[in-house]
Amino acid sequence: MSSASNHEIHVDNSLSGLILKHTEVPVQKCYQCGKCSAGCPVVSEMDYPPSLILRMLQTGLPEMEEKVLRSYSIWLCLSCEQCISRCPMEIDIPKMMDYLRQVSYKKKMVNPRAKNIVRFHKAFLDSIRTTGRLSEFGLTVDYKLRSLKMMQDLTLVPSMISRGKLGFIPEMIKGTKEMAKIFAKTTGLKSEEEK
Amino acid sequence: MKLGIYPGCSLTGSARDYNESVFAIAKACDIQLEQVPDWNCCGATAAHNMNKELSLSLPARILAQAEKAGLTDIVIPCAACYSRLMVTQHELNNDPVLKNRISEIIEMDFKGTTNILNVVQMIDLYVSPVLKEKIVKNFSHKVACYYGCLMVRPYKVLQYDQHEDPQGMDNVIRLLGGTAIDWGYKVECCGAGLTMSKTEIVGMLSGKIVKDAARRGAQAIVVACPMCHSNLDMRRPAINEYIGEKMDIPVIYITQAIGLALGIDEKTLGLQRHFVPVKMAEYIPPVPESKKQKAKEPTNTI
Amino acid sequence: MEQFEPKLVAFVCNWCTYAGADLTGTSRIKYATNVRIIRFPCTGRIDFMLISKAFANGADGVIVSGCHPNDCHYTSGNFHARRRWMSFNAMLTFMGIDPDRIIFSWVSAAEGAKWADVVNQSVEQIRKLGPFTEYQKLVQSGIEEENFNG
Amino acid sequence: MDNLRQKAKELLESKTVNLVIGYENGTNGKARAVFITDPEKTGKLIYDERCKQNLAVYLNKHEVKHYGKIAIVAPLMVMRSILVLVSECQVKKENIVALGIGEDGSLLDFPSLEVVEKYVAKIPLGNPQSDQEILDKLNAMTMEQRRAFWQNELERCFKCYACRAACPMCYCLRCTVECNQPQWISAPAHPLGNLEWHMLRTMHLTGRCVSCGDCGRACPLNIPIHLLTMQQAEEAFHMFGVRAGTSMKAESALSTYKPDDKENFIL
Amino acid sequence: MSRIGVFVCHCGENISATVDVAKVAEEASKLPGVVHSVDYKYMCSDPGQTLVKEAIKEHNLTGVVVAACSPRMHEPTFRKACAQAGLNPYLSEMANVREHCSWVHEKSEQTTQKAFDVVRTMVSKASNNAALEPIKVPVTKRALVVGGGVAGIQAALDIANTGHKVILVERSPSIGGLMAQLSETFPTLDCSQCILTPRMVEVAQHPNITLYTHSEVESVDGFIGNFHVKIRKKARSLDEDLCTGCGLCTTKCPQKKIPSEFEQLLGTRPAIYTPFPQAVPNKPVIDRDNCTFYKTGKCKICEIVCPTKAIRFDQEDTILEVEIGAIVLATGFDVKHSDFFPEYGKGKYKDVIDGLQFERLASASGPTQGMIRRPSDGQIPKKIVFIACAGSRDPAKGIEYCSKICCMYTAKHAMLYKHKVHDGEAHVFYMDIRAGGKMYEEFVRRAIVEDHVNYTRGRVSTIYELDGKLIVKGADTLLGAQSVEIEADMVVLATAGVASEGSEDLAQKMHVSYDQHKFFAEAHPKLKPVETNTGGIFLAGACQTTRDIPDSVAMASGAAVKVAALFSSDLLTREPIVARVNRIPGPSHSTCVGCFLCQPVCPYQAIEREDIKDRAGNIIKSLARINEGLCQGCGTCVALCRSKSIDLLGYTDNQMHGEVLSVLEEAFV
Repeated sequence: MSSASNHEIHVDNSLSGLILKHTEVPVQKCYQCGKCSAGCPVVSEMDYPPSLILRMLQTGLPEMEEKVLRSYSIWLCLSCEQCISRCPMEIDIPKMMDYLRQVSYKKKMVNPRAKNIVRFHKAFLDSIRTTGRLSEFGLTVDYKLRSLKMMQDLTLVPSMISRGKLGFIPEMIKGTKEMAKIFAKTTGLKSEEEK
Repeated sequence: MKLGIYPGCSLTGSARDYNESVFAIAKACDIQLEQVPDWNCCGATAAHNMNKELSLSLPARILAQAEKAGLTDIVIPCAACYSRLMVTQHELNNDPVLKNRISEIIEMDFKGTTNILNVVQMIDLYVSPVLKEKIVKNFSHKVACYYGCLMVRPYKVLQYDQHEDPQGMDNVIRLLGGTAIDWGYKVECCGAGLTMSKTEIVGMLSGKIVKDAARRGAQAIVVACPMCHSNLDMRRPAINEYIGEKMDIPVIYITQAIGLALGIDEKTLGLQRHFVPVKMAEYIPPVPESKKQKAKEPTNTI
Repeated sequence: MEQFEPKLVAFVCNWCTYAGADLTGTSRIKYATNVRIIRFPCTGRIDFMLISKAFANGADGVIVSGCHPNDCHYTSGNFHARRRWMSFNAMLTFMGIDPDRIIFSWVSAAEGAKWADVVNQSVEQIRKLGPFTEYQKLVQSGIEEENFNG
Repeated sequence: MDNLRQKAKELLESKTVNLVIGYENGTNGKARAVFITDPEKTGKLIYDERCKQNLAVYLNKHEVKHYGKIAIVAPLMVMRSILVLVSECQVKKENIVALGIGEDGSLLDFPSLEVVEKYVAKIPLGNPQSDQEILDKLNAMTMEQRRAFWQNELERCFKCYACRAACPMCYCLRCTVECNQPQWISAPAHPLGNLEWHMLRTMHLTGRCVSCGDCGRACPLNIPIHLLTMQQAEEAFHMFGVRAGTSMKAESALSTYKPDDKENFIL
Repeated sequence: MSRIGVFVCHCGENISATVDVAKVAEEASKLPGVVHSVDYKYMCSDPGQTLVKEAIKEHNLTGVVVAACSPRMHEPTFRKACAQAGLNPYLSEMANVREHCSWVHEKSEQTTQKAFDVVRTMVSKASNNAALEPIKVPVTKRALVVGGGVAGIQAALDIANTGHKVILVERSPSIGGLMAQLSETFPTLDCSQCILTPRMVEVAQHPNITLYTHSEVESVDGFIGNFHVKIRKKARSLDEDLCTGCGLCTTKCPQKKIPSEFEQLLGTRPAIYTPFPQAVPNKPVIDRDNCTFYKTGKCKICEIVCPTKAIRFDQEDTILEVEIGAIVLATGFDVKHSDFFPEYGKGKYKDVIDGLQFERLASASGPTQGMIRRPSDGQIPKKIVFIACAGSRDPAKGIEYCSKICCMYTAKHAMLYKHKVHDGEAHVFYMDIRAGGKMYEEFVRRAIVEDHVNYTRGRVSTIYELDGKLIVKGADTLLGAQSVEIEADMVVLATAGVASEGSEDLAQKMHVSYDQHKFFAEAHPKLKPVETNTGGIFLAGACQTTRDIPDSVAMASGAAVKVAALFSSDLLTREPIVARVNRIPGPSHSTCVGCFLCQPVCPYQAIEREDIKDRAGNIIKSLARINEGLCQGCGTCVALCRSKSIDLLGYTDNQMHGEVLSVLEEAFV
């Protein structure tokens, strides 16, 4: 009789399936009320509003999923959690976005307009990896170099210094070794000296 | 009264003023703040954008450090850090396997027993009660309290205040003898996550906030988050550009507001560090007993 | 040699199948004499051990019948019974006791003809299977042992 | 293992619990159950592959219950047993602290049984692989072969009821076999009585068995009776989509139903 | 040793044609425990029954088995006969040798054999039978209707018109319910009060209806046909017989600014008041929380002005006890209010109102005489936004189900607004439009096409106030979820319909089951929509799920017929076929281990938890206990109980086990 089983867990390899598996976010629950898009602070900048991203994922069509992974929206999401705090279906969109970003990054599908965002994140993480804390000065400079947006913000720097808001020498924590380990174990990234 | 504190990176840099004011009012209300030993960055938006385990490991290490140092209660002035650490503790306490995995990554035993407070919670618990007798001049200003995202969300995890219309800071302001206006952008996002990479967007988001506060006649925007502060204060050029006129409404930390009412001088509160000059400390005569009585009552106008 | 006449016991619920069987009678539809009906208030009341008892006492087959799903006089008795029989069937299959010895059916108070069919089919089915010796053997050896013990 | 001992110690010292049930080294290299009330004695605690017994069987023993709050070393099967016992009102959830043991033998820190539910929901449940393999073999046999197999196995049973004693779910004050009005199970150990007893046991555990296999291990004649209940556990899952010991709600397979349960044999 | 008499019936030729009845009788006489066995042409005839009666006396039988037709046919007949002869009726059994034997088999050895087997089986059952007392219940032919909304009114009138007495209990001071508050009704747009008030008057004047307003059901005991109900008549502070309803007191009362419940807090009322002009009964009530006299001990103006001296300040609640035969629950539903939605201002914006409030604004008798004016400043809103699904289909904060009526009344509201404010702009945010019903879809289309109501598919994320405008931030999901921002003057939330306050309490008092949303549960979703699983208690209207007026009225009439049917006979006999949990001396008290797996199995909530306490009062054991008033005797719990601690009278384990054994005894000679 077990052959007549109708409760086998079937493996869902669609992107929405993977999202469910890795983040427990139930994409299929969305009934397109649009409340998330209505409340999203950056929706005007997005190429696809959050609810549309969900719809695209629901279709399970490869071309749609690719569009999602290549979208600008997933990188624009600020994780401000406004959507989830109002979603009637409690679909944790920020969590989903985190996952989509990670996939998009791994698959090298990052939207060209989002390159700077990624650069910033990486600069940010590198800064922590080496010093354990964020050196805002280091970060600014590092990020400028990566993004080649030398001029932007540099106007700020002098006034920041005058207000003592930028420390030149990055604060080093004792546990830098531990930090390096943490990064190695989670991201596989090696910090300079280890290379 | 001893309390652990996790300042987070900004408070050592762009938010020195916040740090200073927190310690200043703590001192004034004899709260000893002890830093979490050898704390590291919480990873902020970057970490959980890029790597889940990393985004949990970094906060976990901080909490583990606190546990090791026997700090059962820690205050986290930075709303972003506060949210990250709360979320981490919540997620790990609800998934022992992940908890073990993370403990093994950070090579420390993480219990997840720390009692985490945001700055307003600290004020409610240890400052407000003693405020009455300590106020030397009423902070009699009309201000807009701005909470942003991470102090109230994800509300299921943080369980702090009414997430759509929080009152925590508003009540403190009322205690100080000021008025807190009701406005539309209390919990909207200022765009912190993109502050460097997408300045123009930040200009728009923060712009809307500043504009609404200003047009409702607020004399200042009161915040409890270094991200919000730097966006609303330091990013003022971008904001002005978005609005199309020069806004001079200052942005101060709730701790600075308290500091002023306690008569602490501006320098100690780091007010001189602001980009938008703060002109609030003009002398206000000490409140006569009768008025003071009133000032004591947090009159909820809504 | 004369053909084998199996013994069948039918456990039926009072509201649907028993009434259905009455209708078979009033409509004078004929069926095999091999079955003996025992009336229960509801299929939900039927203890699986009774089926074992029936076999142990010489039944070659058992019919269990009640209201169709959603027709239960007590709203859900037959649903619970269904789960019980699904599990019981699975167990018998696994223990190597041929579940075809038990015929489960839904017969409503209006299905007089169906009842006759169910009985006739069941009798044929059991007749093909022959006497339920596997089970009866157990009893035999049991009795011997008991004598031996006593 | 140190974490386990440490945690147990803390719990006893802080009086969070009054008793810790766990495993210790027994005679001739076997692991056995140990009951600890003294924080200093928590050093005895061990956990390794020898620790197979389902300790949950002690939870609703009167002697244990009167300790009130109890911590119990809980590998998966124990966690599931606890959930079943809570769902059947046999133990109070606020009285149990589960010292979870992960798949990899590491200590899982469960703040509450709700989190245990979450944990159990996450990991794939089923029978121990070795047992499942035997089950598959048996299921591949013909009806006749299976009958022969079980007849020959069950013949040897002499109704010592060790299986019943070992099972955490067999907690009835009066078991059906002790009923004599009517006599449901023929008392003497003869083939029919044995078959009836094992049918009864199997049916009573359908949808409640957590596949710990203790009944089989308890059998002095090594009759693989655990296969019966394990098979049913699988069937219950296939047919009804429920596994025992995954929820603290009273949702055992046979006390609930779905109007659209699918069967393929009712005329 | 039992002494059983067997009586084999020929049923004319019906049985004897194929069964050798004489042989059956003879064989039966040899059965253990049988002391008397005869066959007779017509057992059911008077002489036949006399045969039984005499035998009972003569052989002082302890059991009777009549082998004849189906028990479904004549079991009552022979049970009666036995009773007349002084033998407990439940000691008699029938062997069905006609429908199940003689009629379905040819004349043959086997047929006779089968007949005998059946007899033997029933003999065995009879010998295991126990004397049972039938639960005989006279039916009190008085109905109780709980709730005076349109459903309650309809049910009460229909029952009363069949000539039976009805007590109608309403918790507020007047009947009328939600319908009395509505302005117009969809899809016809006819005035709600115009069609309802005549019915209300009819109720008040009907000779068979006793009306208790400002009253609540205190407690309910008993069972079908015999409910004992306590009704709390809350003090009106008024002698209703003296009061003429002149209304002088209400006009003179110094307290005038009390928010009116009937006006959904949009209007005010005095402390002594009638909810609305057409109230039935038209007698005021004093709201003691707000009355100056009750607060300060001074005033008494109403007493002074009352021409008939009807005011009674010292009046107290009275408890009425009534015997009731059947109960109709018609407690209706409530709507969530705007303070329920944090993202919509949690009630702090005066101009964000709920649908019911809009009804009052639109009602000619309402606080604004039917002018649509916004509460904050009385301005006529030029731009109005209606938000559908406010709380409905929202598992996170509201309810997951669809409230069913909102789509229609939102369309109606938008229409009414457009009819009243011609230059106004009406926007509706919706998710789906559910307009299943006669002329419903057409109605919605009319709103969109003819009245130019602006429908946008999408939910509203948030509302905030700015310079006296309400900023509504929504999205248009049909335009790729692009955001829509509307500066509205007023917002109307079509808030979710939920079970009326106190439903859970009432359900527990009544022992009726309810769903997870606290709506009362019908006995069968399709075939028993107005029955509950508790005999004698029926459902009408929106207390079972949110309903519109036509559905509620139809359901009420249905319930009324059920009551009338129950009242059509004087006596209702309930079989004593009920389950029991065994009891034994302490310390174990019962073999029940209290696993309570039986509880979810019982369709009637008849299985209760009984805590056995020691002298100190701490619980030593929890056992299952069956409420025999509720148990219907299906026996599902019996078969489920692993420790065999439950048994079913009339179908005990012993009896069934015995039957199985004997049915197979040396059969087939």
